[in-house]
Amino acid sequence: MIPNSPDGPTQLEIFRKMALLKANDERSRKVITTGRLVMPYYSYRGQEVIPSALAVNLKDTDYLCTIYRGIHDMLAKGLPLKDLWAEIAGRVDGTCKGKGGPMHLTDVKHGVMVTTGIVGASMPIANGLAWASQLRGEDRVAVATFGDGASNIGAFHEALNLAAVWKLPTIFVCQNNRYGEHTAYAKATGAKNIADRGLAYGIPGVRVDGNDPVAMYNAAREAVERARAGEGPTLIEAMTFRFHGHVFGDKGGYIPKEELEEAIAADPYPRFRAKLIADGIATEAQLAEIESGFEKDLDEAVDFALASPFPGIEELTSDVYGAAA
Amino acid sequence: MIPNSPDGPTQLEIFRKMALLKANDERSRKVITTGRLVMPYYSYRGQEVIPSALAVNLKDTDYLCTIYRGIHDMLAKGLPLKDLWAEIAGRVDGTCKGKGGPMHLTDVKHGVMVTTGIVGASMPIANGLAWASQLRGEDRVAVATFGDGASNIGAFHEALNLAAVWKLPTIFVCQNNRYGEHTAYAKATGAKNIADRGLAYGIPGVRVDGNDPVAMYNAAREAVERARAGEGPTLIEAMTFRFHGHVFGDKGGYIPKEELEEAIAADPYPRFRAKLIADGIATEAQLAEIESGFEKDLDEAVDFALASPFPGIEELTSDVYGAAA
Amino acid sequence: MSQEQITVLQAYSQALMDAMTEDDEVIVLGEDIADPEEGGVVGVTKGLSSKFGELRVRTTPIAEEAIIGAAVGASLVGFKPVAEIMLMNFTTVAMDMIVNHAAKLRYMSGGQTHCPLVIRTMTGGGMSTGGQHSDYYEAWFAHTPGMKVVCPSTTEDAYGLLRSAIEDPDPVLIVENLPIYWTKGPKPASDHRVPLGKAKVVVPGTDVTIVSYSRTALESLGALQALGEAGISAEVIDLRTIQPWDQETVLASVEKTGRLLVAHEAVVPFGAGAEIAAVVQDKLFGKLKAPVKRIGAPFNPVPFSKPLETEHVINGAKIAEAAIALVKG
Amino acid sequence: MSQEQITVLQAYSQALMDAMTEDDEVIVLGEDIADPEEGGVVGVTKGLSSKFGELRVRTTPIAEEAIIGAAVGASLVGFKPVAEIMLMNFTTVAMDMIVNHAAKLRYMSGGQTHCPLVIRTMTGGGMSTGGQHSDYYEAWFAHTPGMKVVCPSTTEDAYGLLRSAIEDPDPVLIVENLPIYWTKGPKPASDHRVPLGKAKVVVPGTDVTIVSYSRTALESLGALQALGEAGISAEVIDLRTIQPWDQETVLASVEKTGRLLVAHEAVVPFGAGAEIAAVVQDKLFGKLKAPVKRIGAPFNPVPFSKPLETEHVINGAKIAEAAIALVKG
Ligand SMILES: Cc1ncc(C[n+]2csc(CCOP(=O)(O)OP(=O)(O)O)c2C)c(N)n1
Ligand SMILES: Cc1ncc(C[n+]2csc(CCOP(=O)(O)OP(=O)(O)O)c2C)c(N)n1
Ligand SMILES: [Mg+2]
Ligand SMILES: [Mg+2]
Repeated sequence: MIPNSPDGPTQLEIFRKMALLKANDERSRKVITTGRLVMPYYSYRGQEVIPSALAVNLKDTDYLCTIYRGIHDMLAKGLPLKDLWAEIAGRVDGTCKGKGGPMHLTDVKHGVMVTTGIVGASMPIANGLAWASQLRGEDRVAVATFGDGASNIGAFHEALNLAAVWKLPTIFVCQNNRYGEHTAYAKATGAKNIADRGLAYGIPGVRVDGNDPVAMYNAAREAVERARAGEGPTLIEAMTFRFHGHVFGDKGGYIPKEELEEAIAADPYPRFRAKLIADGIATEAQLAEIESGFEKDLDEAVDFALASPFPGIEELTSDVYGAAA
Repeated sequence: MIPNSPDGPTQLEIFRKMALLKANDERSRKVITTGRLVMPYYSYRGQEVIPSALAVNLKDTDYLCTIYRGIHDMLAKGLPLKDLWAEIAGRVDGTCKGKGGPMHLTDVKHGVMVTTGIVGASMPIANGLAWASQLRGEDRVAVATFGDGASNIGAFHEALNLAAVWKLPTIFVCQNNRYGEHTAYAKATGAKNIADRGLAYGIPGVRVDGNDPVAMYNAAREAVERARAGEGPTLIEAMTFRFHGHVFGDKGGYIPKEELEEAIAADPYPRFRAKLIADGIATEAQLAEIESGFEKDLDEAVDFALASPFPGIEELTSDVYGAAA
Repeated sequence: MSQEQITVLQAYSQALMDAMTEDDEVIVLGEDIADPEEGGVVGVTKGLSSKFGELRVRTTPIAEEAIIGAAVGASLVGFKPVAEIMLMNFTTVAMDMIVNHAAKLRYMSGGQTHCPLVIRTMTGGGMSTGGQHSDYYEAWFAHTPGMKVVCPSTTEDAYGLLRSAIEDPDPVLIVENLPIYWTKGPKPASDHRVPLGKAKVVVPGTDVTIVSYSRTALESLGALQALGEAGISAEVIDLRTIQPWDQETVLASVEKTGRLLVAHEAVVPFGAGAEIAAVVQDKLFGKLKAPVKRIGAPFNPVPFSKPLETEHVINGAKIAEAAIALVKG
Repeated sequence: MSQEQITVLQAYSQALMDAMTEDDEVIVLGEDIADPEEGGVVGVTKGLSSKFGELRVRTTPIAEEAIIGAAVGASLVGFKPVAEIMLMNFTTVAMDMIVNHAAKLRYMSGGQTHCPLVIRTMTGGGMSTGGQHSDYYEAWFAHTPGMKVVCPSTTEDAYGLLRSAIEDPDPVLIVENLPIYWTKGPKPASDHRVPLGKAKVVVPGTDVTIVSYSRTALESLGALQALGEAGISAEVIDLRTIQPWDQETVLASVEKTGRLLVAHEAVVPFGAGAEIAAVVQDKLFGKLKAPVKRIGAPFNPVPFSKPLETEHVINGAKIAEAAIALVKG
């Protein structure tokens, strides 16, 4: 772990991303609740710190493979709000012309290469992107995000082992929110900590408070530097919690009341917001302005999305195959 | 590790199994070389200690799931020579009426439940047998044997994790012969030792000299006792070597000459044989008699097999489905 | 059979409850299936673990190979595991255990062992879940010797086929359509069974035979009004079992009507409809008034965008249109 | 094309060697494929890593999901990976990466990305390898939108199809038959290509069309003498590509002969032959002199015992018998 913490501007940038992510999640649930959009939605509220503190260590040219619960990862990586909203609304102005939807967003411009709905699948594919970087002698890294439950599926094991023996610049970011759908961590996972699994591949396994922007920043930075330096992959287990159940509509009845209350009481967003003010990194007014700015952007993005046309019927059968060389 | 070593009779029993296995392997290669039988054959010569020292801790009622390189495992578990030879000769008197062959032997009477040709597949199935034992409140254990290369495939990970969280009486015996087909251990495996992977599931991971009958016996005994006592699974990494390449015909050109010579010089069979005599556990004459006895048994088994008829053509389409209840 | 109404979902639940009550060797496993996990993501297994305990009704990690492997192992020694693979697309991470093991162990062991297990899985388009959550792969498993495949569409078939599948000595894949879980029908009695391999003539007719299954069987009924208005009398057959499928019933019907339309939700090319068409054109050569026609999804992945998904998924209107074209030529 | 003779195995090797020489973005991965591991278990990739280095020609752990995943990822950014899955039965542990990802990413991304990768796999009966090492699953992949599937049978097709597959912008599964690796044929020139989706009329004929592929295409030729003696003129078509398959060539032939026999090594029910039969009976309704017939393996796993395996695997004699029955019957 690198001791020195991120400087003020970096912390502010992390907060800016967190604010964007939080505002987007709240808007998403509102839009669904009010019936303006119908889609399966996997809220990431409570997990904003992880991709925010990670993304400030990444470039547009770095690769991201994420999952159905990954809109926070993509926004932090740079996916524009309008492209996002048009896509999740199934409109032609979406990144995937509406054909991918919320579980399958791709935005090559910002390195969002794959979003998968299959547990574990983000990892083996990220390795291929990392191999490409190695082949081209670039310093690009490939980030695979996934959940705690995903660390128990075969793809996790095969991918981490391959990354280790190939010394790939892949960063495996496990967002441990303590539940896989309705199943609690301990009921599904033999390891005391997922980070312990690094040893099984001879790679660093780092367990970090994923709700602490400074700790997460440092863990991410070290992993990214190792990867860029050709020192191989890192497994990061970032501890966090999802506030709104697995998928929109899930009441989370399987979560002990106290556990949920504690987690929400420890919401990293207001904590970090207060810290920035206390540390004199930003004023209440500045932060409020950032937040209201995103509300405006979201108003525009949602309107833009709902005003965008649906793809024409010819899109149903296009993009299945390319034109043979 | 249990300090006290197996008593004389037990050591002699281990030797008896080793002698049977070694004689059977040599006969198998001879029969193929002389063209009396055609089959894919995966020699286990050099690995005899592992199943022999394991099997003396098992009962017929314990379950075994093994692999294409598993005839040593089956013989040690009790599979009769005639049933084996008739099967690998594809004859109707074989355990599977000749329909399974050398890669797919089953012998329910002696607990040989599954032999698979798919790397990794022995492990998830062994868990089901262990679960059955749990459900019936029995003290039966299920043993899954597999190779070092198999420890890198998804099924290994999923099976060990499930066994851990379900506290199953499954014993995972990795026969680490340093190569997976033509690929050396380090080129395929991120872990320094496969035993280290036990930590990834919160279960004991034991690394043992699989060519030392006493060490292997103690490791197996402890794992079996834990399993019978309901204390859950154990991962055993038994270090060994295969003397004759991956499959019959493989000249092993990818194995450094010195490595092979060293391994063969350290052949556990003559070493253990000498030890038994030195320790006064048996005389040269007794051991020679055991060995010649198996040669006779093998003469009979091979003749029996080759005299047994091939299955009738009606067997081609039978055993696909059972008679609906 | 009582006339109390239940949903298809409740029919599956009831079948599991009754089977476990009657036979201690019926066990259930899958992701989130026990009651501490709310009895499954849609609740089919709700109540089972509370009644039978978490040793017999066991929530698993997200590890489909481990799930099917455990089912295979337990089935080898007499248990009757019912394994849930949440969605059919996720069978892709368990294919080895299903195809190389569950389906083959009876044969490879020369009959010494066999796998009386059931794999329950769910799928079906129209829920805006995008490209990886609603595919139909029944043709893959029907192409696999040793497997049986059933696709219920009603409460009675859901109950009767699942009970028969659990009692069957071989591995049975039961494909449950998600969108119709909440449709209602009569509550079957606990002795109700539907034999595997038997199709059902749902509506008799004379001009054209429509063979379908799963939700598509209901869509075929939805086509009847339009067909009636077009003066066409259609015989609707719910195939129910895809492997082994009921050639006798289908051939008898097509021999009578002289025309066959096979409709399913899967993509048409190399789909289950191809096998049915291939057999019918052979057995009834010279007796057909028109070629066997097939209708299903176009040959592309499932799109997210609503209008595209709606166009992608087969429905009654498309079936009616195809049947009219087939009869009117 | 030079008349130097090489084996089918050498044709695949040469295709990889030439493709890697001409295009730096062609990369190869799989188990044991690099030269320290002897260039693959049968040696198809021998020499590649020595020439192009172990970063471009990379031996992998035994982890097929990781193999295809790495191929998918590298293909997304312009590389043309050729991944080897040693045997077709082992595709069962990589189905998710192939079906849910390689085949769908172009579509789900709205065309932003695509997967120009090749999966080489080997299979084929007759080698006494038992129930898990010689199955044909081409029908599964042909049923998967986004996938292409090819099955070469000669040195020229092995070379030409593999080169075309590598140059193709989409995922192509190339099924290599193991028993015919050592058969010989002309050595193709480095500019030789065989377009995907084009069948080949190997022998013209008038009484019956025999459509087959992979080793079975050679067995069909083996049937010609018996057919000739029976006074039957057979037109033999090597389909070569299963997805997309060449309807034009097949339909033109069957329109001429009036009879079609589809032969493949896979089990018949729900096999690729069903699709061909279904299309032909539709497009040529009323023009057929006999029903479309299919021949292949019986519906059981592959047995080990030699006489059973021999009976299980399709051969020229069985094809001749079926074709004679079709014409005379
Ligand atoms: C192979 C596979 N099995 C099951 C599922 C169904 N599923 C979707 S999300 C999920 C839970 C994943 O939990 P975790 O990995 O912890 O990620 P989280 O949702 O908590 O972010 C499951 C079981 C799936 N998508 N893919
Ligand atoms: C899923 C799968 N991939 C590849 C193979 C081909 N294969 C058969 S044995 C083998 C090597 C296995 O090595 P290891 O696990 O160390 O066992 P060993 O043969 O050394 O005893 C491979 C790659 C297979 N049978 N199954
Ligand atoms: Mg989670
Ligand atoms: Mg090995």
